Amino acid sequence: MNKNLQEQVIRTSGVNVLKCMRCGKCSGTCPSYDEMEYHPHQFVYMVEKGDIEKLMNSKSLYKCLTCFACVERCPRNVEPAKVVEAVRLAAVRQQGNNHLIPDQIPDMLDDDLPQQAIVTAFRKYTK
Amino acid sequence: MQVNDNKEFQPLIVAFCCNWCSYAGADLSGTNRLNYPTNVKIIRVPCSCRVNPMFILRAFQRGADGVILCGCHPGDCHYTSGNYFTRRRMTLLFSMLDFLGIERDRTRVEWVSAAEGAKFAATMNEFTEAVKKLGPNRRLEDLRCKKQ
Amino acid sequence: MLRIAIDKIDSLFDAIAEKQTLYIPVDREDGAAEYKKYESGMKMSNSLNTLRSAKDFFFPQTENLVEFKMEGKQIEVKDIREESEDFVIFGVRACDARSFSILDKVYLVDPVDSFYKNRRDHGVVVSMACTRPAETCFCSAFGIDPTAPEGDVSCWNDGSYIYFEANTEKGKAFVDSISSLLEDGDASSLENVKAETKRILSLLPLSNLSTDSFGGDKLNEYFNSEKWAELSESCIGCGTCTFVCPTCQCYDIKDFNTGNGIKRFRCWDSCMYSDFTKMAHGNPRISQLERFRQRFMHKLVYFPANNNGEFGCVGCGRCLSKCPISMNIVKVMKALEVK
Amino acid sequence: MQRIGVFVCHCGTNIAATVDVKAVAEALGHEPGVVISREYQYMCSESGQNLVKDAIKEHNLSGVVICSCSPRMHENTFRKAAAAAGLNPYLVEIANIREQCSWIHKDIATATEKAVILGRAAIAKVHLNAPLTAGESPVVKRALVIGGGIAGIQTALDIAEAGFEVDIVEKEPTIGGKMAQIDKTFPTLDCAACILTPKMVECSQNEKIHIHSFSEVTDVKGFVGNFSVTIKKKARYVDETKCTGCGLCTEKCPMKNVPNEFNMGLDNRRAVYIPFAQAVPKVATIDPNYCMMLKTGKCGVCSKVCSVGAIDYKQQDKFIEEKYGAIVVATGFNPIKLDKYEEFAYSQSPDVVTSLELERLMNAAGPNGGTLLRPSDKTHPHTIVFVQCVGSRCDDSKGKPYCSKICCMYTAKHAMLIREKYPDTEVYVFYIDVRTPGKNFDEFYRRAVEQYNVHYVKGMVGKVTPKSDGKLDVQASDLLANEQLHIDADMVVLAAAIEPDKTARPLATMLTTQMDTNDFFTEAHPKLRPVESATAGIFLSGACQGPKDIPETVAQASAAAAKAIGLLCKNSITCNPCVAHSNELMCNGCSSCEKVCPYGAITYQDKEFRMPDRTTAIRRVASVNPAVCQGCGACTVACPSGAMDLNGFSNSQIMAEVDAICK
Amino acid sequence: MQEAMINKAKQLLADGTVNRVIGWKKGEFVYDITPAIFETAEELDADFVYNEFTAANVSKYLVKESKKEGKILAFLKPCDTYSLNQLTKEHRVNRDNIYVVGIPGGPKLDAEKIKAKGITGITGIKNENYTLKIETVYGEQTMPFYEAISDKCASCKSKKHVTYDELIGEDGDVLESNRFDMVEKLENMTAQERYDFWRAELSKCIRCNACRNVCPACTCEKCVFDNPESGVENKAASNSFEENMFHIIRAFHVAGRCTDCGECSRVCPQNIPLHLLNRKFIKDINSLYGEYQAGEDTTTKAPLNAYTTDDCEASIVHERGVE
Repeated sequence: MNKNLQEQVIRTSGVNVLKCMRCGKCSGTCPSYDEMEYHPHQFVYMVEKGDIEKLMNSKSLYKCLTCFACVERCPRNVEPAKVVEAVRLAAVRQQGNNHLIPDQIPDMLDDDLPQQAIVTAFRKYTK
Repeated sequence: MQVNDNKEFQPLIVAFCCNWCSYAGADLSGTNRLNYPTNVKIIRVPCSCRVNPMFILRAFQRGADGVILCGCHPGDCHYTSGNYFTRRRMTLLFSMLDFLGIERDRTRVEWVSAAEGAKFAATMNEFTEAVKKLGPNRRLEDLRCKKQ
Repeated sequence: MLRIAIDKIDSLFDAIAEKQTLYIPVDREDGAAEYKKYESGMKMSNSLNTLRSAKDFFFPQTENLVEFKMEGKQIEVKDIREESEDFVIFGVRACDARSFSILDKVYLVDPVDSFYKNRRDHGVVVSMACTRPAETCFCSAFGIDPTAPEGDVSCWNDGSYIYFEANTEKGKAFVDSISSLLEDGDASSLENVKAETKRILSLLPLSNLSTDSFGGDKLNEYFNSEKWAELSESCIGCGTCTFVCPTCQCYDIKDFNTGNGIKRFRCWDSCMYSDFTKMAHGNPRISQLERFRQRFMHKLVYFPANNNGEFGCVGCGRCLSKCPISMNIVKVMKALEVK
Repeated sequence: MQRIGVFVCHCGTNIAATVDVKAVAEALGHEPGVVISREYQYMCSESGQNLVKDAIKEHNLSGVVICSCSPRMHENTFRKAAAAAGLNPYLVEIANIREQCSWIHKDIATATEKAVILGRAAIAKVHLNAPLTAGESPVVKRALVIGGGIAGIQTALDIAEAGFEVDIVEKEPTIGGKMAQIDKTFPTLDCAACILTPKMVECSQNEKIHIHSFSEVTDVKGFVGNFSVTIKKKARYVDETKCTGCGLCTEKCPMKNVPNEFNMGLDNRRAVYIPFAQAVPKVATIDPNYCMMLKTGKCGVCSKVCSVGAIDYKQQDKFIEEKYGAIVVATGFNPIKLDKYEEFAYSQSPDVVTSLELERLMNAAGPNGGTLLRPSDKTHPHTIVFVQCVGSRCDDSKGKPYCSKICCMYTAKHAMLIREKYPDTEVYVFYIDVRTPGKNFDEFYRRAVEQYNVHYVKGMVGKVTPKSDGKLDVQASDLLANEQLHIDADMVVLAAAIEPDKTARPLATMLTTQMDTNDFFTEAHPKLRPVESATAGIFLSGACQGPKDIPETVAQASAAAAKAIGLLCKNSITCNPCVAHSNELMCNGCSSCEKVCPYGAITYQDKEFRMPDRTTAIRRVASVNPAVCQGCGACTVACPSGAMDLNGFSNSQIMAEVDAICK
Repeated sequence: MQEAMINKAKQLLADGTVNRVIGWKKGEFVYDITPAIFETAEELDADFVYNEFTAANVSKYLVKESKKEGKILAFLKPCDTYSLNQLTKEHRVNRDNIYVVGIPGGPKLDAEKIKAKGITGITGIKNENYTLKIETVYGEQTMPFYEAISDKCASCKSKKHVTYDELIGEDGDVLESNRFDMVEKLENMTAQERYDFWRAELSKCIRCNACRNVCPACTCEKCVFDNPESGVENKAASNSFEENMFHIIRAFHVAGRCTDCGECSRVCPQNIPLHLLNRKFIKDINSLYGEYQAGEDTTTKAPLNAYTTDDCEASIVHERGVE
């Protein structure tokens, strides 16, 4: 387990993962559940355990839509989406790891995608 | 006032707590091990309405740097109406102290129920900090009572 | 006669204050005068008299006598007396100047009050002759000449100069110490000033007030007078008259528990107060009539009975202007007077 | 000179770990008036108490200071110990060095210093303590039970059984409460009505019990042993003494579309109604919100059909005042409103119901005569999903922070009953934890799983979406299988959290009892006095004190009854001697104290006094009735002359404490 | 007016309505007037006076006088009637034993204000068309009438008699007064300025108790400051704390009971504006708990003996005005 990373994630998310009572409502409510290797409740639980690297290396990070349904419905106000976002930030901040390269972009383009989204995604996923 | 050599100013805080809510709230913050500074010393009174303005001035005279009065939330008074009288009395008293140029932050009324151990500790932490910022009580001190 | 021009008085005050503490009467914002510790730039008041008398300098309203320190179960007694510093009171009027000799008769006779004596020994009284007496003045009734005030040093003001005359050894030493700033000059103009003041004195409404019928020999007669009931009826029992009075000398001794020890102090008491001379058995004077009577009997009868006929009043008139209900010694004297 | 004994408790390591108790005892031993200062492992233990008792006798102590836990915990213990050793119990003071010192501070040096200061304050106070003797006041031999559910019924029956008069005040037209709405009870599955209704009948027949149905408490005055309570008997527009409960009016009333609250609004009743067949009292009630006669003055059918002339459209609310020695609160609970949990589609689909609604749907006396049918289309449901913890165990902003306690068991009951009656119906229960502590409870739950094959899924339902085909899409997570489920359900049953009845809060104010932040009544001690409120003479019965199932409720109801009986048995009770008193020599008779006294304990008399000037004068002076005064001290501050003072918390005592603390 | 009052008193004495009269007795000078009790027509003729200097509020004397045998005639100015009502409310006087004749009030003059102009040796004062002609041993002096008006009359709150058995002259109205101006001015100062202001004022206090002893609201059988048992007893204003303590507690004890008669400031030998402390409480009470005038009637609960459930919290002090 990586204590520093854990602390960083907890601090940037502002979430108290210890409030989780493991009801799984976040995962029950998640629209991207089937796309994800690790599900929202696992994010919370693994951050609590300090198992951050696994999460950072998982594609699940980019499957979260940040729709905040889990935040809205969590009975304990744990806010799993913020945990996901914090892990994502931790991954993004790693030096030299560009998660999006310009060459990939043309394949992603379709008519409905707003240009702003591309710019944002590019800013977010590259270092 | 306690001043340790070269250490930061440690104010003396006198807290009057009603037996039924706030004193129990203070007990609860103890039961839950919620820290607040040793600067706070509690005096138990049956009801916040037992606190005579003279007691508050007395505390300042004898060396207190801040006085806080805690009672049941309005409407929850064990004696039905005690804290309503407290509220009027203390509003007027504090207003008068303010009128005489005494620092406002040296006095406070806070409603703390028996279930609000966390609030009690938080209030005491906050109040102690506020008084610390003001420094020692000079405007309502009695030099005769200073320890030489 | 030694004198200094009035416009140079500041330099005199500065010179005195350099060596010892100097108190002069100054005007307050509300128009009343009070003694203040002199600091450069202060202007001496021209008013007739200070609101509070000058007795505070020798007999302050409160003063600590002894201290008890407590540590656990141990008690330590501390003598806190200290030698007083030298000081000068400037501009004391004739009435207040006389009041010191009255206080002396109480505090400097055996047993000597060491606290009082300590201050008295270190204080120089510089008095100032009156030029504008007020309607409330009746010092003449007690044989005081406001144009010739007592004190260690007497001063006169003719409008241009202030003239000095030392009356005591202490006074001489004081005048010597400032002689470099004084000049010798003609004092003849003072005679006119004194004469004018005396003329005014004769016009004052209380100029004909007589003390003839008072003194120690008619004690029972006055004590049992029926007039007291009517005179005291409106007295509210406050201490104003006694606290503004230059000759009232009663005090109470009290203990103040500081939490760490006891400070035993004395403070002025007033015979008008309901707990005056209260003892274990209770109070010897149980009604306001008796307490009211005590004050005036003391000044007009008991004091002269014990002090060769000297009265315990100097006619400064402070009680006349300050009594909340305007009852005062003049009204009492007039009511009791045996014609 | 005082002879004070100081006893410092270690409380095991509770105090001793952060406070140097030996140093405290040593320091306090040097205080003026202290003749003995000791420390001991557990002062509250028998040997600890003996230490105090022996010291009192041996050193002829005039005062005792115990530095220990909160006075709210053991003040009485030590007072009793002192009394046993012949010292007036009010000469004992407690310095709270546990809850207010050792438990909140970490640094031994400063905590010890503070403990010494708190000890000094207590010593300073005890120096000025006066021996107090408690007075006595008579006990009215009658009890009031507020709430007529199973808790109130059981309490009333027990008190009546002991031979005391009891009044039940019930706000609904009938007693019975929530239990009357329940179909079967866990874990025995016996019929709720079968065990409740005989008790209701017993209540109505017991001559010691007087039921004020459709009534509310509007004012409470007085104190333990002598409460004076005003009861509002709401107008039911039917003369209770005449109505025979024949029910003809309830059949003839033309207003047919009034939601039937007894059936949770799942069917309708008339404007004049009897809530259910076994109602007690079995008397009709006219609902003024729907009755045409009361609203428009036109109709009068019920009056015409009533053969005994019981209908009285002119009836008014009636207030009666009664005296009681004891009051038992049994105001019960309600399921919470579910509007905050829209993800479960409760307001969108009639097929999403609460558990209490399910009870009615399955009840033989319910809207479907006991056949479980979907509310939307009255068809037989084949898949039913139960959702646990709806609104319970939440963060404060999201719902109730506590566990509602009964849901796990009643859900197991519902699942089991459905599986038994309709084996073709699949039942899913989504749970976070299954909590079944209780006799035969876990066995019951296991039976649901093992014998009835109920699908228990560890996980929570995230979303319920009504579909166009009338089914409900239940999206949930199965945490153990680590998968997200979608279930096509016919019905969804929500285990809604329970909360105290809304009438409890204003009642608590009237009774001057405490409530916690969730509006449950606070017991005098969570462990040692669980059925008493902190206000003497007020007892707590059932779910008003916290979530409870029926056996627990009945147990507490009987316990509360026992406590009330214990009080009513006494001819008089000992009063709190810490009451106000007026120094008549200083009293101005100005009436300030009287105006702030919440109990009306202060009266005035003209008395003849010898004045300081040795005359006599008639003066108006205050006097305090010590049986009525509760010792709040409001009067002591209202009194400008300081004539009014409070025993046990006198001006001089409090100032001595201030001085000692500020020293 | 004096004439009419003497005649009224004589008539009421003669017809047995009263056996005593409380009023004012002339002194040595024009201004040193003493409250006094008159029992005969002769005494009235000889000494009874009512003029610009009869400022003293005689209602407090009625605490004692109304307990004596027979009815007493009290001449009360409008402000004095408020005091009497308040005393009646607090059962301190026996109203049945008092025959109140309401008389027109001020403005009364303050001799101190004349003397403060440097005018001394006063032997007579005449009001001619609102100019004071002052005869002195130093010659005649003049000053505008309004400059000599006593403070208590300068901010008169009411010319209405709230209780009386009979009136001489017309009754007046409650006035819009400027009495809170100075309080407001202080409120708008900084805490340091307020502190300095009050330190300068209260340090003058010689603890003569004149303010307390003259106050119609201070009628305690024994004042806490005189009672060694009270723990706050003190005979001398030994230091700044004692000065504050005495005046804060005194103001607090009369809060909601003080009718704002202004006697405290009038009698203070040190000219401390003590009435400002009382007015601060009155202003606070008015603004926080609704307009209240002590002594206006004999039944309304005093604001400190009453409450509403939605009263403001004490923290309002932190939220308003200048820090």
